[in-house]
Amino acid sequence: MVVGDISTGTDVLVIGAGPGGYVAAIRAGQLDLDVTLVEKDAYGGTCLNYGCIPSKAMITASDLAHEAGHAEEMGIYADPEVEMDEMVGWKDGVVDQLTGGVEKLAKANGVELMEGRAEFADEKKARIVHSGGGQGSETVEFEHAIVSTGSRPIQVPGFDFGDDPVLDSRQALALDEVPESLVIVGAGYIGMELAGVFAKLGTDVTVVEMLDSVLPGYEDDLARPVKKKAEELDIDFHFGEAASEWEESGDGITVRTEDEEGTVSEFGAEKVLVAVGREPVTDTLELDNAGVETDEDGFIPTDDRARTNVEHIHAIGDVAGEPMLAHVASKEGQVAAEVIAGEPSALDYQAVPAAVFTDPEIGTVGMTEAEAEEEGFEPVVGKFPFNASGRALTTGHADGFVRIVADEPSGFLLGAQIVGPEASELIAELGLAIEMGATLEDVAATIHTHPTLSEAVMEAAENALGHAIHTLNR
Amino acid sequence: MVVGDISTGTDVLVIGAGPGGYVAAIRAGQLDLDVTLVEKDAYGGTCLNYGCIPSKAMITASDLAHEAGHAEEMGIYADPEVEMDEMVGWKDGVVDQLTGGVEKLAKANGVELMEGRAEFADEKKARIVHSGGGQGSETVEFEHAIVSTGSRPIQVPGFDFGDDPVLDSRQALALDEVPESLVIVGAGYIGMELAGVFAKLGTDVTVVEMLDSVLPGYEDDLARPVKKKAEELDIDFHFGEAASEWEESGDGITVRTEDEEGTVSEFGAEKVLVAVGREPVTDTLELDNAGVETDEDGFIPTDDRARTNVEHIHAIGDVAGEPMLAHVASKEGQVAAEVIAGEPSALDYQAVPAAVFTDPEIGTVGMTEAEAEEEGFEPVVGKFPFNASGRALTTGHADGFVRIVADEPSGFLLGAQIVGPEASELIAELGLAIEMGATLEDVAATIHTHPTLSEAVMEAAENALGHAIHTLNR
Amino acid sequence: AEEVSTGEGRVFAAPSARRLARELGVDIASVEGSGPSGRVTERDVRQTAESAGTDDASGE
Ligand SMILES: Cc1cc2nc3c(=O)[nH]c(=O)nc-3n(C[C@H](O)[C@H](O)[C@H](O)COP(=O)(O)OP(=O)(O)OC[C@H]3O[C@@H](n4cnc5c(N)ncnc54)[C@H](O)[C@@H]3O)c2cc1C
Ligand SMILES: Cc1cc2nc3c(=O)[nH]c(=O)nc-3n(C[C@H](O)[C@H](O)[C@H](O)COP(=O)(O)OP(=O)(O)OC[C@H]3O[C@@H](n4cnc5c(N)ncnc54)[C@H](O)[C@@H]3O)c2cc1C
Repeated sequence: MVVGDISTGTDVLVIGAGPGGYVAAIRAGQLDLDVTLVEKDAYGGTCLNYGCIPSKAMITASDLAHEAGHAEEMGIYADPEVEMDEMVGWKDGVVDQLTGGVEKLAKANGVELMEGRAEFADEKKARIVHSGGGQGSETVEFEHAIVSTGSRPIQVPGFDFGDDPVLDSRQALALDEVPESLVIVGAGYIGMELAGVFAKLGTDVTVVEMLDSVLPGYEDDLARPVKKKAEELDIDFHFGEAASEWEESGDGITVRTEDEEGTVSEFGAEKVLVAVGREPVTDTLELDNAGVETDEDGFIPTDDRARTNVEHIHAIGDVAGEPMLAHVASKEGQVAAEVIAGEPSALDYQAVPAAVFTDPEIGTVGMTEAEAEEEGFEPVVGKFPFNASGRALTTGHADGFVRIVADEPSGFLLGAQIVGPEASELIAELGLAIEMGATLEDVAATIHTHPTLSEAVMEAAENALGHAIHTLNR
Repeated sequence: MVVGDISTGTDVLVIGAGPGGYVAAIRAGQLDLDVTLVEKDAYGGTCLNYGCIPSKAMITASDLAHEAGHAEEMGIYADPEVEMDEMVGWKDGVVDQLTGGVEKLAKANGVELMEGRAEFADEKKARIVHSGGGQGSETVEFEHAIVSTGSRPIQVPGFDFGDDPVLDSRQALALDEVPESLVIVGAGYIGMELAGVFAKLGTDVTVVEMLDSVLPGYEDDLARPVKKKAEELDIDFHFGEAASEWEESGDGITVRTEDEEGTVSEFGAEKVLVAVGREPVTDTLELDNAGVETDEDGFIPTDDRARTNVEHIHAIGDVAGEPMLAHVASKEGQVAAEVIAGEPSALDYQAVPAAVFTDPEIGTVGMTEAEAEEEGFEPVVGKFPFNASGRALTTGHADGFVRIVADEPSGFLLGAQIVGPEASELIAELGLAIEMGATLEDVAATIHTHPTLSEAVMEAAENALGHAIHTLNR
Repeated sequence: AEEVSTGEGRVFAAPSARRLARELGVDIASVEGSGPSGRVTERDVRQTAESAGTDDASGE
């Protein structure tokens, strides 16, 4: 390596290799664009290294350990021992396999990979700053840039992620030992997914949430089965309380909270996990030098072609705003690459599916009944409970339901909400139905395999039409 | 009860309360027809009582017991004990809940339930013969009849299901104890599902199959991961051999087989399960008296309105021919009821999904590549391996793939084959896609939640189009 | 074709039809749908493009 400045040129410079950036780069490579992908930390970004993948791996493993110890009802008697370091090691192996795959796929599609932090020099130039002293920086001239710098956890005043007992989700997913007790600040999806993991591994979990319910933003009846199961796992909830500070006490810590009236409560624990949300990363790349604007929340506003206010600079993924989801980042990445290649692509999706991998899972897509009304539709709703599903009963997991929201006059599907087993997978069919402009009749008339959970989707559609077989029609 | 003959009348007489008959009856009730459902044994038929549901319940339970004992890789150490009678008791509880539900739903939809065996007296009249001596029979006059008498296991000469060590699938699903060793005759889906159950519970399993592979009828590459896993479970396979006889020996039995050249082999075991296929039940109901014809295989031929050669008598489900699947029976039942009610219904589905609940599962719908070619399409195929799926890796089950078959010029989906985790659920989206006349582009463009197995469906469609992100495109 | 914005609100048309509309420079919201409940098909999009006389309306 030469110390000093080297200068190269590229059609497309992609900054950040999360599920937004690496997908954009691969797609650009497939479209024969000359593309450079810069990453300052780890290929795969938050999602593969510290987020989606590690959390889902730990959910699988903790579920198995828990279920095996609680299946007396099925005549199974076991008392599983968990070696946390080995479990985390297994998770790391999964992550390595996937991030290694990303690197290989990027190269195979002709993507130039660069390690370092990119910062804009001007509208058409960026410096790549290598970490570790002594290494010089490179300058890359680009025709187009795609900003995919992602997001980071929001820090609560008084809770510094640098302090040992204060964990962000990334640190919580890399512990050597199962903590005896844990306070989790925030009952959003990340907090609730991790609350389940630790409770199932035997940790004494307390969840503190400023708002008044678990999974704020989700409809009450979707959140209810999740709260019920969490309570069965002895998770303790405190709503309407904000975490204010912590201090060491004995061989653990005390976390202090305050409610609206200023009443202070204290919770003892070994560690505290703060999961109150994520904020866009826009301070790593000198956006101003390129003239790219951000909004009051720090996100980069974009249009339906994923373009920022600067026409040849795109922004995708978490940094481009809500919903902050990996699959939205990837979709935006694909579209950005295709738009740059001159294809007639756009962000024209009708509905974004989302999943929460709690126990039970939640899957949603499109509009709720209330949203459909607001949009001027005349919604009709069909519902099917999993306790009437043969397949659900045979899996031992029959809490929850499938709900479909449609426009009554036309029959068009508008949205769906699922809470229950495999909700994250079942929502896929409904996502396709909505994108296709399918009607209730289309879904109801489609043969679904017996015995499967997907039959509940068909029956919910039939229920909306007034003729479900396995549940009573109102 | 009066001893002697009572006579009643009904619009629709449904004979047999399996997933064909009870669904037909409920649907007829919803359509305000006066309907009577006769069952000689148990509501829910083979499927709920002895087939689909019991097998899937035992698969769940044996999977859990097995997985818990084999998760050292995840840092989970357990040595589960199984109480077979409790496991079977749990399974029976699931069955009871579902069959109880069927009875309630039938009544709630105005269906008249009758216990007994129905036999035709003539084209418009049937006798209901009650079991247990002394009870008289009833005569029911009907406008329309729906024959849904189902199927029974085929008996192999020399293996009488009445003999204690010879089991049919029903008896195998109701054992008190885990047998030490078991010979299974037949590597079809029922044989292979049960081979997995017993091997996972610790039984020494030998499978004998006349043809030359597991799951005959399924493409080689779908069957291969199932065979591989079975071999890891130490299941012993013998292909090209037909079971010829058995005899007691020591405290077990010896099963003898013969290959094409007449070479005899012997296998010792505690019991032998015969699962070589099922045959239609047409000998319980004096079909001749109504003039209803059967074909050379004993099935009742029907048209696209599920009508037999006698216009006002329908036949549905297993007794009406292949594919003998519960969801086909139910669909035919719905259509029969709607046709009788004068609705413009017909069996106009484009593709029938099917699942095999082996480890890993198989899900199929519509045409294979070879079938598409035969039909005159120009098939293009897209494939995505689960070992490139983040979600699959996080579940610890990443064997298998999703394959989509489409017509290249038009892009229309024609079929799909999946082997791998949750294949039975994933196939649902592809079934809807085929029914909707979706193209590869439609499936590829639909956002799928990350991380889910359903992303593999999207990527397989992208692969067929030459631009999958997470696998190389040929 | 000129760039058409995807606009606001639900569109009842398959992704392939929506993409075709952009390719042909047709605003899909203005297309009369002939499918069930007025679903817009690829054919509807092509017809709209042709009757509007868009340059590459006959394009594949
Ligand atoms: C615990 C947890 C669980 C989650 N679970 C899910 C889930 O199940 N499903 C889901 O959809 N989402 C989930 N998410 C959210 C998901 O991780 C994000 O939506 C997704 O990672 C966003 O992708 P991105 O490409 O926009 O950004 P990121 O994945 O954050 O990647 C951005 C990358 O840019 C790099 N970078 C930043 N600045 C620079 C620079 N100047 N130069 C070079 N590189 C730079 C960063 O190092 C990083 O690697 C989860 C998040 C967490 C924390
Ligand atoms: C072990 C096993 C596993 C299976 N797994 C699956 C699976 O996962 N998925 C799937 O789709 N299929 C599965 N099947 C097949 C499925 O069970 C059948 O396709 C389904 O039951 C057919 O439904 P049916 O209504 O036609 O008949 P049946 O369910 O066989 O019901 C017929 C009913 O008619 C009654 N009957 C017969 N004659 C008379 C008479 N004269 N009067 C009154 N009543 C009468 C019988 O008692 C019976 O209750 C499985 C089968 C077995 C054995």
